[in-house]
Amino acid sequence: MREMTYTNAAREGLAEEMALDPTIFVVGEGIGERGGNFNTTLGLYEQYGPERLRDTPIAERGFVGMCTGAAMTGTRPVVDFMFLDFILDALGELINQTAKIQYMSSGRLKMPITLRGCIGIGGSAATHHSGNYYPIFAHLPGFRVVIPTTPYDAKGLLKTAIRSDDPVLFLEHKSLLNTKGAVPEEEYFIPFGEARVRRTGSDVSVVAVASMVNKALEAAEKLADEGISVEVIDPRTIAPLDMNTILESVHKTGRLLVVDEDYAPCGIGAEIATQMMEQGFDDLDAPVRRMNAAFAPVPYSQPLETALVPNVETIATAIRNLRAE
Amino acid sequence: MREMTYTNAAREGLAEEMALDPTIFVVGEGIGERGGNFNTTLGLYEQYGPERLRDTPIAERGFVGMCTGAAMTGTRPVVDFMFLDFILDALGELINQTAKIQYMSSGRLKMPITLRGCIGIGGSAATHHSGNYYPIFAHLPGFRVVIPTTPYDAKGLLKTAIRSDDPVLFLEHKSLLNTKGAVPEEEYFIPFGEARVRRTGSDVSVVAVASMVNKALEAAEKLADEGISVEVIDPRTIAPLDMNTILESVHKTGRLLVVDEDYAPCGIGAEIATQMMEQGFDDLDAPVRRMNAAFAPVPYSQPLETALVPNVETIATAIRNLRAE
Amino acid sequence: MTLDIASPERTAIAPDAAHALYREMLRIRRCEEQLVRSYAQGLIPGACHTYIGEEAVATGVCAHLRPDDTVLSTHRGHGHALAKGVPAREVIAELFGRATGCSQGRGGSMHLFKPEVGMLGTSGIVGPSILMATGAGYSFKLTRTDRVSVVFFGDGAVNNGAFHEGINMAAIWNLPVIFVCENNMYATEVAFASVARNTNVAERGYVYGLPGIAVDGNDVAAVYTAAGEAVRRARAGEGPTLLECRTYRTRAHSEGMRDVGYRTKEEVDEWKRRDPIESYRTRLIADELATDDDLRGIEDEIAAVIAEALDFATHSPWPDAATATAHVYSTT
Amino acid sequence: MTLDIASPERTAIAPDAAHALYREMLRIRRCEEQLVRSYAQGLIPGACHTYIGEEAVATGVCAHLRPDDTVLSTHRGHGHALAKGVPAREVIAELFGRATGCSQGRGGSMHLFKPEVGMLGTSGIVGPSILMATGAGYSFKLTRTDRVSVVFFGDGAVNNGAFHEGINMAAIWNLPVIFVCENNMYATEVAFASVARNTNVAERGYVYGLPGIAVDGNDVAAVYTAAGEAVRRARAGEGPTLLECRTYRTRAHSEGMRDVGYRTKEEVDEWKRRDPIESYRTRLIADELATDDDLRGIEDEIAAVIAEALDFATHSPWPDAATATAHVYSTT
Ligand SMILES: Cc1ncc(C[n+]2csc(CCOP(=O)(O)OP(=O)(O)O)c2C)c(N)n1
Ligand SMILES: Cc1ncc(C[n+]2csc(CCOP(=O)(O)OP(=O)(O)O)c2C)c(N)n1
Ligand SMILES: [Mg+2]
Ligand SMILES: [Mg+2]
Repeated sequence: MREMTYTNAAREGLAEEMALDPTIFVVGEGIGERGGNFNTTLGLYEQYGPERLRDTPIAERGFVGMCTGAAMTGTRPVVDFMFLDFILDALGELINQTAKIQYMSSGRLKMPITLRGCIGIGGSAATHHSGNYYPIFAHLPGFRVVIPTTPYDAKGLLKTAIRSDDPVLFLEHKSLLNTKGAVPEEEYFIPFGEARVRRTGSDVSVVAVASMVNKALEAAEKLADEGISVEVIDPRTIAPLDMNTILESVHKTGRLLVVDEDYAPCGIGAEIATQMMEQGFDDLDAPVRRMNAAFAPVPYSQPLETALVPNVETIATAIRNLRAE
Repeated sequence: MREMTYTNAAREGLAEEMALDPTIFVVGEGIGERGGNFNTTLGLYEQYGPERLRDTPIAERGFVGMCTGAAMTGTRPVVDFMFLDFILDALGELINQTAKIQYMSSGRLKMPITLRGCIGIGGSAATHHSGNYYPIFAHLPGFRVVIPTTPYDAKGLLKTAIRSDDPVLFLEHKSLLNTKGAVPEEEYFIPFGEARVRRTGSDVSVVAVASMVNKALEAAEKLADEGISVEVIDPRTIAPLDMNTILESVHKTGRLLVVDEDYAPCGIGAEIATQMMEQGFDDLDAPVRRMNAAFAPVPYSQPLETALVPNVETIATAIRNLRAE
Repeated sequence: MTLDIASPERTAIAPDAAHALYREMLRIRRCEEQLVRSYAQGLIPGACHTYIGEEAVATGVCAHLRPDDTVLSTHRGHGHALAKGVPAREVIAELFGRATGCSQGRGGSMHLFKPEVGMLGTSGIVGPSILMATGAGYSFKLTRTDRVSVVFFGDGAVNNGAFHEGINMAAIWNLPVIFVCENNMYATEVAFASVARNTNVAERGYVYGLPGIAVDGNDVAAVYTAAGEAVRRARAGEGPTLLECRTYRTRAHSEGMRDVGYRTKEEVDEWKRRDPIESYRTRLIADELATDDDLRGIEDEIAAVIAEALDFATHSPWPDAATATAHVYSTT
Repeated sequence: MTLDIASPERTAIAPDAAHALYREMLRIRRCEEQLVRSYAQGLIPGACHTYIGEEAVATGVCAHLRPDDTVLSTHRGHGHALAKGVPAREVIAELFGRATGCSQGRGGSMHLFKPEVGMLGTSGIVGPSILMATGAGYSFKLTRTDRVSVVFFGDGAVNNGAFHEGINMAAIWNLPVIFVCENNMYATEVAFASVARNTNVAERGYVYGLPGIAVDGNDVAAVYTAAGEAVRRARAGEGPTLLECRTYRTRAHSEGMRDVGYRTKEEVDEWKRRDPIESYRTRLIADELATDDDLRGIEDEIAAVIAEALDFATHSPWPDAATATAHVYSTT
């Protein structure tokens, strides 16, 4: 099968959808002629022009509110935030309007809006360009939250997101953008709420989110040599969350570690751990463990930034410890 | 000891601090001559005038950003949002600036800002005036989150909040504003991170937040007649969170229910449940259980609104079930 | 680009159109008066912000709109919903919290939805409607229709970033949006003059590069005339307009609230004398556009409509608690 | 209220002040040029937005500020930090990620903090600095000082709600704040003219009720003169000023980014010909405010400062990983 990068796969998905549906338009800063700071729209402006690839003023609140109104009236906006950090000025619109209007209108209005942005700690991006923030959206009714980790998933989930009539957060970890993977020529879609077992194992289950999936897989590889068999699960979407796949895995292993680059308190790890306890308490041979970023804003300097996030070594250690509990 | 309402106790705390420190000022809509939509500043304008009781334009993002700059430069703003729902337009400022500047300046700048607003579901306030939203702040580094439930706590915690050099969310549930309680004449402060056991019991521990505390106490009363002994804990501040008091309680009871009016996913119940498992797994005779608002925006009509939130009956039932597990 | 307050063109409006304007203002007024009574009787569980004194604005603007045109509005939105075609019975039922309300009981006074007639919703938050209306305009332009998007907002929204960001986008992209500012001089109890150095809202159109027009918002003919031109421009693809209507709410900010201290009784009385409905009634007769009998006929008709609406609301069922979590998502 | 571009008053500036302006612009330029080289050498792990071509703005404004006055700025903030008194060694060390940087390695190019000299921080987010500067002005007024708060921001921030809300608050409360818009005609690769119908920023002062002044941002004397009056007004309690400086960045938006397509080579070259430092050098000699020798002396002096700064940064220690979570809170 052909190989392509995560970014190119996602862009192919966007291009396919835009070709099929003239009501889809993209807004953002530099997503027109420039093709996007992260090449998310490269080449599309030449095909579809400024109305469907709309360079905006630096007014995140404004264009999110605008796209909310557009989504209510028959078009399908894709908001490209570049860095997800820039979504924060628009949380008022997203939480009070975008997420609530389907409910308040009893389903008479739809909200087909895709909100995409790059997340993640790394590369000395510092505290205004390293945000994750996804638990905010998972906490509130009305949002879908998608976090693809492979080119295949990026394309298939973006196409599902754009076709969805619900507001969807589509979050791309910066460290994954240039990773390559197999992507079929034929059209395909990936439904929300289906986790993927990335590696099967029998001793410990690890649920990893975003960039942590690859780190967890590396750690699992290491541990295999030590005779520790680790199962690695990528939830792919955290809202909806596929607990069944996690429950089945822990039924087998009895142990669960959640590795998440975002902060721990009220995070996705807490939610998974709690549901695990609620739905599979008797399967647990040890408490569910969490690994997260240290509880501080993201610093610039390499030694500080590195100290903040879980890495292959610390993940491996956590798995060993959990195995031994 | 004298009795006073929650609102009057909090206002007395604010008045005491303003009398002592001329750098304290309050901003908000109608907090000047009007004295605040919820009487939070009643009578203070006459004493301190417009510079220290500043009626603002409807520009929540603007005056939060402004107060962030003020707090960096030697004054101590108190932002009165009236309804906490209105804070959402300011989340960009709060998350990227207010919460991060102490860290980014390595502590050379302080951030003594108090952010107060009314929370909670009830009285057909509908979806734009019923928000809770506190997990958003508990999730992120840099904030303190205070949720008093008695007049005594409201005054003592507000005074601590105003004296704090950290950003503090001070959240008042609408259903508590007119409740009365004992408040001493002498000055006092209540430190953050100290939960209060509101009722001791031996069969089941219940951690309840905001308005759920009184409902849980009622349920406990009911169950006492059935011979079920319930311990009720009010965390009072959820960031910092006093897990020790909860752990001690569950060490005794073996069972924990968290009752929270806010939504479940990635909420404070998930955090408490996960920490309980992490730190007291062997004390648990049953999985930690959560009760939360149903996962939907808050509707207006009474039968719908009522259906959304836990009540004394459903809490009692949940405790019975947990006891039986 | 800013025009002075347009002097109403007395001859421009045909009798039947004039009667329709009178009828609509009256329907709004009588509906609001009923809501005031019902609120006092405890039949409205939540808030109730009346539009009394400002009826000429919604009426004069919406008279030009088609059902497929859209309106977004604010916490003070009863009048906008009614003028856009929501039956009074559905507004009253909504404030009563009944399943037959235009929002099926989910919204109440501040969340009136009826997409079927182009009412895309009122908002309990000040600001967002301006942005959503801009987005509706974006849809209408992108899909090559001649539909028009209208948003009503108060002077309180003018100092909010949504005003700045929304109007700018509509201007630079030349969207078919009409921004109607109901400048009633106060936001709750905060005077506009205390939070804006320059209280001339229409003038602000200049910096965004769109026409800003100020009219007497208590003169339905003036509003009708100015809005007609704004709607024509929007439909013709000539772009957005900022329409400032200077008006006044003669009741408290919301029912149950006191109404003293921040404004004088003299000021309130002065504006009551400029009542948009009374003054238009007088003028219709003076201009021989209607006889007293014509207007009495309309008044009786409206009285009957409101009586029926109240009866409908009173006897409507409550929503089924089992539906409380329906429609959070389109897909499962 | 809007003035035309102020024609620089050639005689107003005394020789030593003029030399200081030249020295400061040159220090910024040489520091930026060093950062460009260091970036190319891979010594700067994060972003690097240079101020090359805009030095006259920070220099002309900050020349009037006391250490206890404050500055807030943007992602393009090296020049502002330097002009406010942050040593070049601490700026270079910061971009290198060293413990000796002005932000102790926590910030990098977009987060330069040095409260000791009134540098309250640059921001990686467009908008907030405008609001925080308004708040600093609020503190200065409330505490009865004559301190002045200055914020620098780009044309890209003008369409953001923070501009609208912040400037309005400063105007209605008459705060000692100077809003300096560096209008370099582009936000990354988006032309200001494509996102604003009216690109005259100074004119916007009118709607907020504060003076709006536009100057040639490549003419340090013009900036110095206009800023002097703005600072005087602020200190005297006469309120805020909006100062638009028309300038241009002659390098790419940030180092490592391409710089083609969105603007022409001719345009860039035209502005390079209007280099603020070269043109001021020529004028100083023509006006006999300095000799070529004077200026060579300054140039050698600055070369030494930057060489020492680079050496300092290069040999500075990395932050201790154990401190990564310190100072999140003041209290424990
Ligand atoms: C963002 C936000 N802040 C505060 C409020 C509370 N509030 C409700 S109505 C109102 C005043 C609105 O005044 P204006 O926009 O002039 O409309 P009017 O009531 O005069 O018709 C305020 C402050 C709100 N609804 N939304
Ligand atoms: C809220 C926000 N949105 C987007 C960005 C990404 N961004 C960084 S700089 C920039 C352009 C800023 O242009 P301008 O304000 O004119 O400053 P200049 O770079 O021209 O000096 C953008 C869009 C950001 N930093 N913050
Ligand atoms: Mg008003
Ligand atoms: Mg610029």
